[in-house]
Amino acid sequence: MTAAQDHTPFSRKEMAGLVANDIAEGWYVNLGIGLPTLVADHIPAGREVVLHSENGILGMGPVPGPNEADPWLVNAGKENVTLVAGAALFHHADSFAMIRGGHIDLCVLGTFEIAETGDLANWSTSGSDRTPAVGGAMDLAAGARNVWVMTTHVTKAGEPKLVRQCRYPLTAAKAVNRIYSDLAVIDVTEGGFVVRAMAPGMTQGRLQELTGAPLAFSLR
Amino acid sequence: MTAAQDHTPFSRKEMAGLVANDIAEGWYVNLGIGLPTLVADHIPAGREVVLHSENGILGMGPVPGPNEADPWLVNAGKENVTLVAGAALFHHADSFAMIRGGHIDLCVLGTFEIAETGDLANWSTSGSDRTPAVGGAMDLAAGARNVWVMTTHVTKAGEPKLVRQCRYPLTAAKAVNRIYSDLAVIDVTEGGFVVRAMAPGMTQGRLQELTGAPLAFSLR
Amino acid sequence: MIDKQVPDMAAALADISDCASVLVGGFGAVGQPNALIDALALSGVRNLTVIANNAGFEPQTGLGKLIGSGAVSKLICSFPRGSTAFDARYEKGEIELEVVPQGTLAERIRAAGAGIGAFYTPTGAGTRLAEGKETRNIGGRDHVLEYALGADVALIQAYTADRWGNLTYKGSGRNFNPIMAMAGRLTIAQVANVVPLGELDPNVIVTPGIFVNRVLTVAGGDPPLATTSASKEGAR
Amino acid sequence: MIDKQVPDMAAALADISDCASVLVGGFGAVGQPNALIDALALSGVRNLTVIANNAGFEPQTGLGKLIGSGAVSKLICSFPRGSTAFDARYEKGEIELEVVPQGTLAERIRAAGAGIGAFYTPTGAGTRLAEGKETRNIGGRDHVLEYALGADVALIQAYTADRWGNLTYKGSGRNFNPIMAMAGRLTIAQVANVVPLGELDPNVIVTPGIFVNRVLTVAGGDPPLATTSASKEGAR
Repeated sequence: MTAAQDHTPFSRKEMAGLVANDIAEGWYVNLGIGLPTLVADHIPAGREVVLHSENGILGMGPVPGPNEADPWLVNAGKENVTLVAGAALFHHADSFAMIRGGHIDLCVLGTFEIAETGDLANWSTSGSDRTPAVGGAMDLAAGARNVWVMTTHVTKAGEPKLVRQCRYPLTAAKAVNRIYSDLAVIDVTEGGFVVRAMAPGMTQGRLQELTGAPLAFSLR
Repeated sequence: MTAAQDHTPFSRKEMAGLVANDIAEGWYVNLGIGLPTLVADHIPAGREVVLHSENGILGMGPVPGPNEADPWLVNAGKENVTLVAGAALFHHADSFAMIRGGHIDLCVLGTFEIAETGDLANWSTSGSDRTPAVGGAMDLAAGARNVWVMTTHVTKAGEPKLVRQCRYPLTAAKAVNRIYSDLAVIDVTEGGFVVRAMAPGMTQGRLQELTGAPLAFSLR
Repeated sequence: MIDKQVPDMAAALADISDCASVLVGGFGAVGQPNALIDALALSGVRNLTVIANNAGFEPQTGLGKLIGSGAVSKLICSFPRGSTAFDARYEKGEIELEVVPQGTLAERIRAAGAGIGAFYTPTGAGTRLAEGKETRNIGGRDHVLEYALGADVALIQAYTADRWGNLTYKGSGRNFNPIMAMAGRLTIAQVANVVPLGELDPNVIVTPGIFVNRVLTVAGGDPPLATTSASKEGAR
Repeated sequence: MIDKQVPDMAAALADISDCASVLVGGFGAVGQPNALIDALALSGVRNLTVIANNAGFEPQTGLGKLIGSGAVSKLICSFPRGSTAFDARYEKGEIELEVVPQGTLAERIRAAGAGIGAFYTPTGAGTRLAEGKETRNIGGRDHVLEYALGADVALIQAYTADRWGNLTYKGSGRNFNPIMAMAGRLTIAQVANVVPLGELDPNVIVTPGIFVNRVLTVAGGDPPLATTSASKEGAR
């Protein structure tokens, strides 16, 4: 595969903007650590979306300015955050009741792999190379009404992250229903991956080459 | 059995006083509807005992005076009540977490029958004569650290309520550890009923006649 | 803008259909959303399964009225006594009854709201109410397997709300309401007043708005003063 | 008079023995009872099983210090990364690790406090963390059987207490603390201040005193300001 750079991948900000634009007003949304956190800054002005943090916050606001931080208030990434008007605080069992009970409309996560069945593998890359650590990923993937993934389309080594079957240990089976990669927006359907949008200059053929499972195309 | 009235049963107030006197400072106590409710009025002055009501109150106070009732505050018997300093309010799942989780030191209940094994039958007298209704009795009997029963020693028909085996449907097995009847105070031990105190004028022989299971005596 | 307030009762009760399962909050007269229940009784829906602690009390309002109207074909509760409306229907075999220990009822409702499929509880083990149910010995004690109990609709009463549906309660008014709010696929809250967003302290909100779909303000709504005869039948 | 306040650290930590299981509250630096943990690390107890969300962060305080001291032989947590003290012990095989999904961890702790022996959760079904566990299909979904997880001791942090042990929290400081308070056979709370009985509004108490055995006031105690690099490894 001698990849001519004939396309322009979505930037991280563009990916965040694409995700943010698809979030409906009134949704309760949990944004995972890392790339998904960026989504918060791109929610269209005037659209009320309520951000959930699994350590007991609904109505999380932006990162505080210098000297404005409350040391008693952190998000799931352990950063100091703020609250918006309408926020509520609660304990961990209540917080995961929201997640597991299907009350969170959307969770946006990063990933290692996604299978065409929606299987998600985002917590461990192998059995023994590193201390295992799962955090809230399994609860979020199993519990949220919608699970969207933000990811580079391929690994740093150029291997596809979208595959027929995950090689890495699963976080949850049949969990993901949409993928925002740096190359495309892809729905995960009963029939497999369906491409809804592509990065500028990307072709169907090239995208298929970079993907480890068959793609259908239904561009919007 | 031509019962000479050679003894004076404990009055309801005396029974309540006996129970109240055995409640240790600092105990969290749930008092059942009816006779057990009287116990609250007999807790010795200066002894702090925290009363629990399964509808979401810890730190329940006495019945309010005329024109002082808060219509939003009722106990498990649906009477208006008050709160004491230090009271806390919570919902039903948290309230029964206290009960089921073994945090309530003592529950005082009425009963139809108690077996020498501690089996309690206090919610239904038969299978079909009346609408079944259990309320919180099974949770309290299964969950409280100590379950004490306040009862007349015999039924209105003169039948013993303390028996070898309950005929009525069980509320909980092996639940009761002490009985305050109008004739005696009786511990329920691994070895069966052990009498600790008797009403004035009561004899061991007469008490045994009025009881449907063997009694041991270890008067205090 | 998120605004869960509805303008009137018709909007509050929209989409409740025949055969719906309905969680109804309240313990005694406190926390019973009587305005919602009374309107539901007049709405003509039928064959409801109602999940509540009691079967109502007075026949002219609340659950007593709903049951009296013939709208309820099944009741799941812990203590159905004290309701003449229920007694009349039950004696004629017109209403099915499932009696559940009060704490198990609360926990089953919470489980539904929390996404817990089922749980093991020591409550009821070895009793008639556990007949036919799976049991398991855990830590030396028999436990009964009980399943989550959610519903299509939850009718609850709170005291103060904001437009996001955040709720606080008054007195003993929480009882089943916060857990029913979690367990209803459509949760409708009757409240005494609504305050501007941000006025409720995040530390004192009991039911976060995520569990609430509609908020209807009903002026007044204080429960009646309760009787004070402790030994009165129908209690609990 | 009920007074759960203890005068000093020795009284707070009395009766914690070798091989005890210890629940430790906190998420990030918030709500971690560092004064209690640090003193426990110096107390000489050994072979502790610690149940917490993380494995601590800085090696010189809190869980990092406790683990570094060699007092902990087993850790049950959801995310042990970001702790050099833990990494060093774990690589040498000196500490056993059980990884539990964060929501399952919270629910197992709550179950212990609530007298629920075990429960079925969809979390983890079909994953490596469910290997060897019983599963059951409920409502068309696979659920994993998870058991209650209580402990001999719970070390928690709250913000304000009264002499009955009623507690309120600050910011995101609740996290695991209220459920751990329920699940500890001996629950010890580090608090920033104590107010006279009756000063805490019954509506805003988060942990009723029934769940608390000892209250130790530790002046100050604000967590350090957290870093703000969202992609920092060790988060979650």
